[in-house]
Amino acid sequence: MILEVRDLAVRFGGVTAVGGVSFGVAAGTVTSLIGPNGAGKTTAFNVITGFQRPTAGGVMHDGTTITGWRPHRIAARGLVRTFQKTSLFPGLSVHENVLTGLHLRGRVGFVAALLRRGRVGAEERALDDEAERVIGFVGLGARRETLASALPYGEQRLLELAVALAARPRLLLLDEPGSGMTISEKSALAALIQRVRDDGITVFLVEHDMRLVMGISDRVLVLNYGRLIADGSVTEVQRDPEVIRAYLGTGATRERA
Amino acid sequence: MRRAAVALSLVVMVGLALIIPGAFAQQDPIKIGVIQPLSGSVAASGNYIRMGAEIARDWINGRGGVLGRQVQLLIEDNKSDPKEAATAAEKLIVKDKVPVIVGAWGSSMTLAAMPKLEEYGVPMVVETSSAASITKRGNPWVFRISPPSEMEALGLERYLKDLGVKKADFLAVNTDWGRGAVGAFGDILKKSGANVGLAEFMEQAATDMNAQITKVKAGNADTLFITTAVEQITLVLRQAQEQRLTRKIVTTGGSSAPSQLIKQAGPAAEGTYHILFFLPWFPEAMPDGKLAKAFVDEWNKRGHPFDGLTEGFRGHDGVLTAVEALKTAGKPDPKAVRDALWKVQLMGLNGPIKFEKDGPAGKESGQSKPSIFLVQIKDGKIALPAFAKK
Amino acid sequence: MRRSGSRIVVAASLVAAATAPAWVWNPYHLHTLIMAGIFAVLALSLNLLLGYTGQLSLGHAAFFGIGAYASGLLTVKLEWSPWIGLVVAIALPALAGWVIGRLALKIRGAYFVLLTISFAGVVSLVSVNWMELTNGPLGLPGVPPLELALPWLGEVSLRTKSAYYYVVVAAVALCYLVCLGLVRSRVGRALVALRENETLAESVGINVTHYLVLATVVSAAMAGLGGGLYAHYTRFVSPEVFLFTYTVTMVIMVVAGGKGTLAGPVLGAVLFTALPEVLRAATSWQWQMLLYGVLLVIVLFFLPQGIVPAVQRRR
Amino acid sequence: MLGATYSLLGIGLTLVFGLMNVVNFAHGEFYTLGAYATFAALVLGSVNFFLAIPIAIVVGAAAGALCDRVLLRPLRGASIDTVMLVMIGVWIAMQNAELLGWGGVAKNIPTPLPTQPLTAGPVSVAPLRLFVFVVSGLLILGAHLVLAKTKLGRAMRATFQDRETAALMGVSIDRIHTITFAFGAGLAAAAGALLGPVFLLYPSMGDLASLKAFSVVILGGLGNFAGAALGGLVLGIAEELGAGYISSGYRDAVGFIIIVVVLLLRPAGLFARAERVG
Repeated sequence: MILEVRDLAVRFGGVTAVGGVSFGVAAGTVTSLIGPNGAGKTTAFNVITGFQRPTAGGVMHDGTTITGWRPHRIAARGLVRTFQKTSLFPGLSVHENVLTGLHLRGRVGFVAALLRRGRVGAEERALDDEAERVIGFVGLGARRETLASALPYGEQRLLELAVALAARPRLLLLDEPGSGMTISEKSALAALIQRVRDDGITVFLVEHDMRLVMGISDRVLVLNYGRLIADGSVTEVQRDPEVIRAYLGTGATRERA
Repeated sequence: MRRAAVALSLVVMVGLALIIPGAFAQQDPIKIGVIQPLSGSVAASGNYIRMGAEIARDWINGRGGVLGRQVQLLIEDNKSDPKEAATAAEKLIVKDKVPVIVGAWGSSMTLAAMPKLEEYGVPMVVETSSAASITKRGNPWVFRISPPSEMEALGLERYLKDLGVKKADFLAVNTDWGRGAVGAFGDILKKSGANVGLAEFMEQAATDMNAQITKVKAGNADTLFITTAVEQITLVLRQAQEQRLTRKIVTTGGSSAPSQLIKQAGPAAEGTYHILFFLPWFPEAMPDGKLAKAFVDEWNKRGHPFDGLTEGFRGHDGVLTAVEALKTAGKPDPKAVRDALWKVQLMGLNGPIKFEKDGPAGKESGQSKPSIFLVQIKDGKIALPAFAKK
Repeated sequence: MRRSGSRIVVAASLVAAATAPAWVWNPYHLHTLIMAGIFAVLALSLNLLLGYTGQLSLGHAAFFGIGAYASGLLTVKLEWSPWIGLVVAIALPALAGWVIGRLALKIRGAYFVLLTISFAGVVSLVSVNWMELTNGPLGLPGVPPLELALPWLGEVSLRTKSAYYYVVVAAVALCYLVCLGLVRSRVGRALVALRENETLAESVGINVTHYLVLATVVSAAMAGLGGGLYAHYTRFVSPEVFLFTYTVTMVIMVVAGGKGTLAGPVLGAVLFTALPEVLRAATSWQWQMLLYGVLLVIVLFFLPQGIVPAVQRRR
Repeated sequence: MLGATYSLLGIGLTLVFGLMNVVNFAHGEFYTLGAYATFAALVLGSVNFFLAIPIAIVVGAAAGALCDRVLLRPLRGASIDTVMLVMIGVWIAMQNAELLGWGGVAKNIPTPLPTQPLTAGPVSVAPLRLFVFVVSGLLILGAHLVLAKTKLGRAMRATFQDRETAALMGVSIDRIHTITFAFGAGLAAAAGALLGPVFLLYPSMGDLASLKAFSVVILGGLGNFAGAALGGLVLGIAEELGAGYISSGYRDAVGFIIIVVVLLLRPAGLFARAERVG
């Protein structure tokens, strides 16, 4: 298990967003976390990546407890996420976005930036090459100089993925990467996620699109009202009566996400 | 290339803007620089002084100017900011080549302009500033006609007994001027056997002085000395009346414009004493009664506010002093004017102006000894207290 | 091709800047240029925060003033060498910047603005009221000029305008290079990431606190250098150095010049130091500040991004 | 006493910020404008004192509407710093225009109210101050009612909550912005009209008012109406106490220190309820 979550609970005032959930994510897999709206999926992501403190419970990464760590430290361990709402550096070009994502791969600090121009130059060239590679990987090569805010929506989501990949994740947490994408964009995304996994990066996914989830997941976790109601392979979960009930019960509102 | 063109044109514009005005320097009239706060927190006073200076200029020009040439005042705004005062001095000296400057109102502004005087060797007639340090610093280009607080306090000394001051509190604006006055008057009081109570300060822009007045009220002094601009005195008097503070009140600094106080503070100003350097109500009581009368008439004729006279006279005296020095020097040359300033002996609106040496030996500044007057507001009118009549 | 055009302009302005004392025969104009240089340092400093990390400090006059007072007090009261004064004028504001940076951990946007305004307000009141230390409103006259002891030339006083001009130009160049070094590296990208999207920055491993504090410290240190240069140039320090107008002037220079660019603040500093002097020459005092305000509105109205980005866009 | 006028100033500023995301540095100038308008109506137009105050409010609101229409509307969508700087330009221009128009000499607004203080036991209050306090209180109440009860107020609150949704619901954002700005400017002018007779009129009088308004707004939380109203009172009282017990020279520091402390402990303002996260 690359990631283990134990008895995780998050409450806002009187509202329970996540109520005592435990699960693990196995290295080298694509694991999906699904569930109706308000089930606590994004909250779980926020806790894992350090953006939210849990009320109780803990998160372990490779055997180290990372509960309550600040997000940048968690990122430095290789847990990198994307966000539900498109989150980019809007005023920067695609290339600059990815370069910024490469932050953790550089070493140059304040002093070196001022005094050791030679080293900075060498590092910058290496980072440039790496950025080029990542941009190519997600297929945005033609958009290198375009401002992030000027990209069409689908490509913005790809760029988010590129920025996250640039941070050299070992575990990539994707929060609804396919939302708002066209069907063809989604199938390209599915292929891309599988290529990411083939590169040895574990993928942990929150997604509403069942076709996407069922097509690429090795394992599926189902959350409802802050509780884990199912955990298993795609086929196991699809047959689970409680899952079916949860989805039928809230099916009407689901599409609004 | 268009980027380059735009950038280049900007640079050219700035360059031209800097150079062109300098190219049209005229030779004809004799220029005198005037640096005053014409905007910002103390703009009112600065503008009165400008008005007084303009009257002096017009009179002098009406009499045929000086050295056969007309006098031109180059008026610069120091925006009540020392940096601007220094820049204005630099501009007047270097660009306009004035042989003498009148300025720069506040002490911090004068102090900031002073290094420029030394750098280029141009004298300045200081008309308002009261900080002792101005003439003690060893800047031989400074000639002050306004009294430092010490001198003003000395002037009051002879009235202390008649005023019946046994213990006094101070309420002063938190500036070089207010701080200086509290120190100087406190020393004189102690010297003459009176006690010094509280020293409270207020920010220049403050409008609500109730807290300070409450503190004063809690004490047991019989007199309150107030040092600040007339606007703030008005507020203090009004708020003191609201709090029913009963104290003998003496304002210092000479710019408290009692007639303005009567208008704006009404009964709250009744009975208060004011140290002044010019009495527009009694021009005939001034050292040069005829001159004073003429000045007051001219001031009124121009429609300037009467209340400004207690300040405006300084502009007149400053310009008059500068012109007298120019006349003695015989040429508009800064060094000659400086030497001539030492020989100046004239009767201004305030009284005789003659510079004595002050400051470290060899680098003395000039300090004239101004006359000091005391008035009281009585029955809604300005009166000379019986003991202060000559 | 276009690049070479802009390079020519840059090179020409550099040559012009380097030789200015030779052809600017009027010391008043040189004085204006020196003030422009000091303000260029300040504008570069503010730009680091405002333009790169996106945090607006409206208390920047505090760092400037602390620098001026630090150097002024050490040289006047303790008679230390002005050079040591200048070093302290950099170090002390840097320390203050560190404190502000740490305090501002969770504070952003308008709240950061107000925190910095308040900081400046408190420092300014201390300068007025702590008579024993600062002389209060009397100010500190007689700040010594910078002197340079060269082994083969003996003591060189930098009292003359042209000499001081070079000191200031060197300071501007230094600050420019510091900014350039930061901006063109991983550090600069981290700062920009703060401005663009702080949450995303954290999620890719950028230590937001570290970079915010770093930017505040460097920015404060530069502003302090500007303050020290100012103190030894005007040779007089008074509480007016904390006036809000100084901060406003810096912001005008940065935003009108083009925030987030390196040339913008410098160009802004030159233009907006020259503008009041141009107005001084062009109109009587009554109209100067009124026109200044109106011109400011007009510039922003037509070039809301600032001059330099507008010029860049058109190339 | 002064707290109530601080509240008036703060409410105007906080509304403009909350709704329009504009940091209005010219706020104090509308205060100055209100004071001078009262003076003009009273002394030059020989209008009754009690009529002069509403006139001043109308003048302030009209100037505010004009300012929004001409300067702010075209800049909608520009960055907050740019807009802020434009307002700084307006501030400088307005202040110097006032200097040009009225001269730097302080002016006094005469009032028909008696100057002798009213006494009730140990407490004595000047009638003018009581008048200022009561009218300010009424204006605050009025502003609250406008926001809470009228259709316009609902539209303003909807815009504050969610601009896009409000626009979808048929609210004209441009119109709401103009009205909000005019509303804020009118309240500032009212404060000026009320404090003018207490203090004196001079062109730079707005600077201090702006400072107080900002302190109030930060105390109450940016964009928080009730917070600004309470914040004004708290600041007024804190200043009195601060000046009474600490050195009077540090009086204005009290406001700053409160700001710093509040920012550090409760960045959302003293009276903000804890925000729900998530």
